[in-house]
Amino acid sequence: MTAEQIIFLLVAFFTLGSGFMVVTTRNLIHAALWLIATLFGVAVIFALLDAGFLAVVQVVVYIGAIAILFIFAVMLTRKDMRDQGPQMNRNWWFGALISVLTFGGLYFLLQGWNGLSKTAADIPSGFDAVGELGNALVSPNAYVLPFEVASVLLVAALVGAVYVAFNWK
Amino acid sequence: MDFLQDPLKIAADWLLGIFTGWGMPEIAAQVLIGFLGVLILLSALMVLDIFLVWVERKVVSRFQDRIGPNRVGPFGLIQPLADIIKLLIKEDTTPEGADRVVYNIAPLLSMMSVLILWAIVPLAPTMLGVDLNVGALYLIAAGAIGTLSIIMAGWASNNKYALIGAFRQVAVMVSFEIPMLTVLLIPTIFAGSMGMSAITQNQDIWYVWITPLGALIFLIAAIAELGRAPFDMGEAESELVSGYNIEYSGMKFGMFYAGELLHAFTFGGFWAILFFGGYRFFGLEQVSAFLAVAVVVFKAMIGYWIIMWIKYTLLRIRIDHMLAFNWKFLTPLAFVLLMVTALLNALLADAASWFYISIMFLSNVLLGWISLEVARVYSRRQREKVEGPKVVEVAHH
Amino acid sequence: MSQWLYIGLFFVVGLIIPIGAIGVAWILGPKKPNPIKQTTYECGMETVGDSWVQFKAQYYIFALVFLIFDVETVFLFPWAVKLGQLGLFAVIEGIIFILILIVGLVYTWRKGMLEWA
Amino acid sequence: MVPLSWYLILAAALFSVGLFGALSRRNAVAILLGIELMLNAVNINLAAFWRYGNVTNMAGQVFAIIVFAVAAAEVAVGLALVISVYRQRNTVIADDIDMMKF
Repeated sequence: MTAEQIIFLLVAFFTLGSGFMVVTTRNLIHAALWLIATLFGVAVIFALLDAGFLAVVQVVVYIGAIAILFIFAVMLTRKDMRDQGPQMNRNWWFGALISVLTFGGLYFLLQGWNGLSKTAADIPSGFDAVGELGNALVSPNAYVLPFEVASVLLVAALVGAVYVAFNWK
Repeated sequence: MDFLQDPLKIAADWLLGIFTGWGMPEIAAQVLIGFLGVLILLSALMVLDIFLVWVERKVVSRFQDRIGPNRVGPFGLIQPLADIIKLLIKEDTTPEGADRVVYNIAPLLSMMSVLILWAIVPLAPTMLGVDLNVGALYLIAAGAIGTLSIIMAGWASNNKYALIGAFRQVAVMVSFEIPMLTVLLIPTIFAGSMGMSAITQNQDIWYVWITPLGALIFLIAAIAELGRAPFDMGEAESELVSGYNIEYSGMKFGMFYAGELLHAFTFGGFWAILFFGGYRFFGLEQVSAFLAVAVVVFKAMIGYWIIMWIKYTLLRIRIDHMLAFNWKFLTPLAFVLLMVTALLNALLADAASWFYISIMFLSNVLLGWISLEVARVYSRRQREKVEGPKVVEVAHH
Repeated sequence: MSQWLYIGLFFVVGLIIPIGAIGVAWILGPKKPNPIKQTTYECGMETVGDSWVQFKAQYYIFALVFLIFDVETVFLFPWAVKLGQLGLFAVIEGIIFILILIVGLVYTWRKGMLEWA
Repeated sequence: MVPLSWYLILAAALFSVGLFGALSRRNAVAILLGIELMLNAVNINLAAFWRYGNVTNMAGQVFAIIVFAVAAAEVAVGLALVISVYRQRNTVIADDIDMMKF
């Protein structure tokens, strides 16, 4: 077993463990903090995959913005709900069953696929992933449309969220 | 002269020889050397941090026409050591009802978020931790961890002041992150890379000459990110006592305090790297790596001094004004600046360099002037809307 | 990969240093807790009620606006890296992108969401 | 070298954990937390396929970035809905939110 594999396993167990805490912790703020731990684990996974840009964006966007928004939302909706009472709904066993089945099904599918033991080729030296990403995002015969549409999507989300949540006037 | 040029590599090779001589596998030796290097760098920073306490106290007392610490040691230089001994032997209390785990993790994250920034600081052409090609975003990512530590501290302390302070601080920090991100794009455009090393190498002409407005916006956003006056609403001591760190005592408080000082110094350094050429100073960096380090530390010190100067000169701004200033003035201005810079940069790609620089400089000055005029007209109209007696707002000291 | 190993080392050492400092303080410092010492600090006043203050919705709005702008600005970084080699067309694309963003900001402003209600 | 299967199994497991959270939690905010986990699992897959496929083809990373944008939009609107419901009904329990029923 190589050092990289050991690092991967440690990070994977950390990520999964904190992911499990996210869905089982009673205290919602703790759940949000565990979510941050999970997201950080995923960022390390991105770094292991040589996707440096994704790793940093994961921290900036998820930990810096989405998690903060979650914590604020929990605080905003918590006035009379002190995280008491059951945190799981009546059919939680059903959800557990479905998720176990999903994992089993995915695992089964992966077993039958022959590309699984593939190992990664080395990144060509001088390959600038961020620059390539920039090329791909603005090149008309690549992803310029998704790039602009993402901007529209986000503005639509902003307008919608502001309208839905805070339409006092 | 080799040692003067690249001391790190020579030291590392020397250590590698020793370690492998002991029968250590080469990979492990490399990791150990890296670990030692990081440990030495960060320990040196902590020592510098102790010195910064003295600098800060001395400078503020000169601003306020006092002498400052002068009893312990020459010029009071030993004073911060005495402070540290005090912090070390103080009792560390935890308030009842605190969320112990989160409460104890918060100061660690606060300090860590500052220390990890030094991974990407180019100290000399041959001396830098990691030449990360996503450096500019890494800067923001470390800031995100700092934001997180503040909200954790405020929430876990089980104290109203701490919670209010944390909310305010986080609202300000995240808001000013947008103009900061936007102006970070400008050196990225010029250098064609997000790496701090590439940005430094590309500054044959300091970027402050081609984007003075960007440098100014970065400084303002950095001060807000630091939570320093005039943007220190989060710890407004006249109403919130101390803000998010109110319940912390002893060394845990020391971590927040030292983190804040080192953070200010670090942002002074990043200001120098992004806009003032980093370690470059008339070819001095070519002579020796040690001179380059001296240059970058000197520039960072000047940046730190400017941040202090602003802190001890201006009054605290009310939180609604602060956020309005960001969202209604600084953010649109940063976006317009980014668009103008990108456009001019493309249009003048083939122009002579003196022409390019002067057009860039003039466009920045013009944009700054126009935005100030627009803000003046807008605020005059807003003021006319408010009828009745003139409202005088009193800022707290 | 090895780059990220060094970043990881910075994270580890960045944690070890404050843990060490706090640990030394924990060993050296006295430990004599009593109930008065551990009460919530409010400048000597006794705490009234719960520390759970009503959260002002305004903070949430700023966080929301921040989230959208954060993601959009991050999108622009790959664009900025390649801008020098891409020519005018790419610049126009980026400017359209930013203009769409500004529309969102103007909407929020017009709705009065940026006021401290 | 880590084989591709490890990443895919990790992603599948994370997806299942998120699915469990989304299906079983009562609190609407917690349901959104579960959905975030699922989106992250997808991103691991995208990044892994980028790395183990043809590296010069940036499709994997581009899609991962689009997923970031979608996640941000989802959180913004989702939490806005939760807050809106909370303002009207004073609850964030998903079972009690039944305004769409006649």
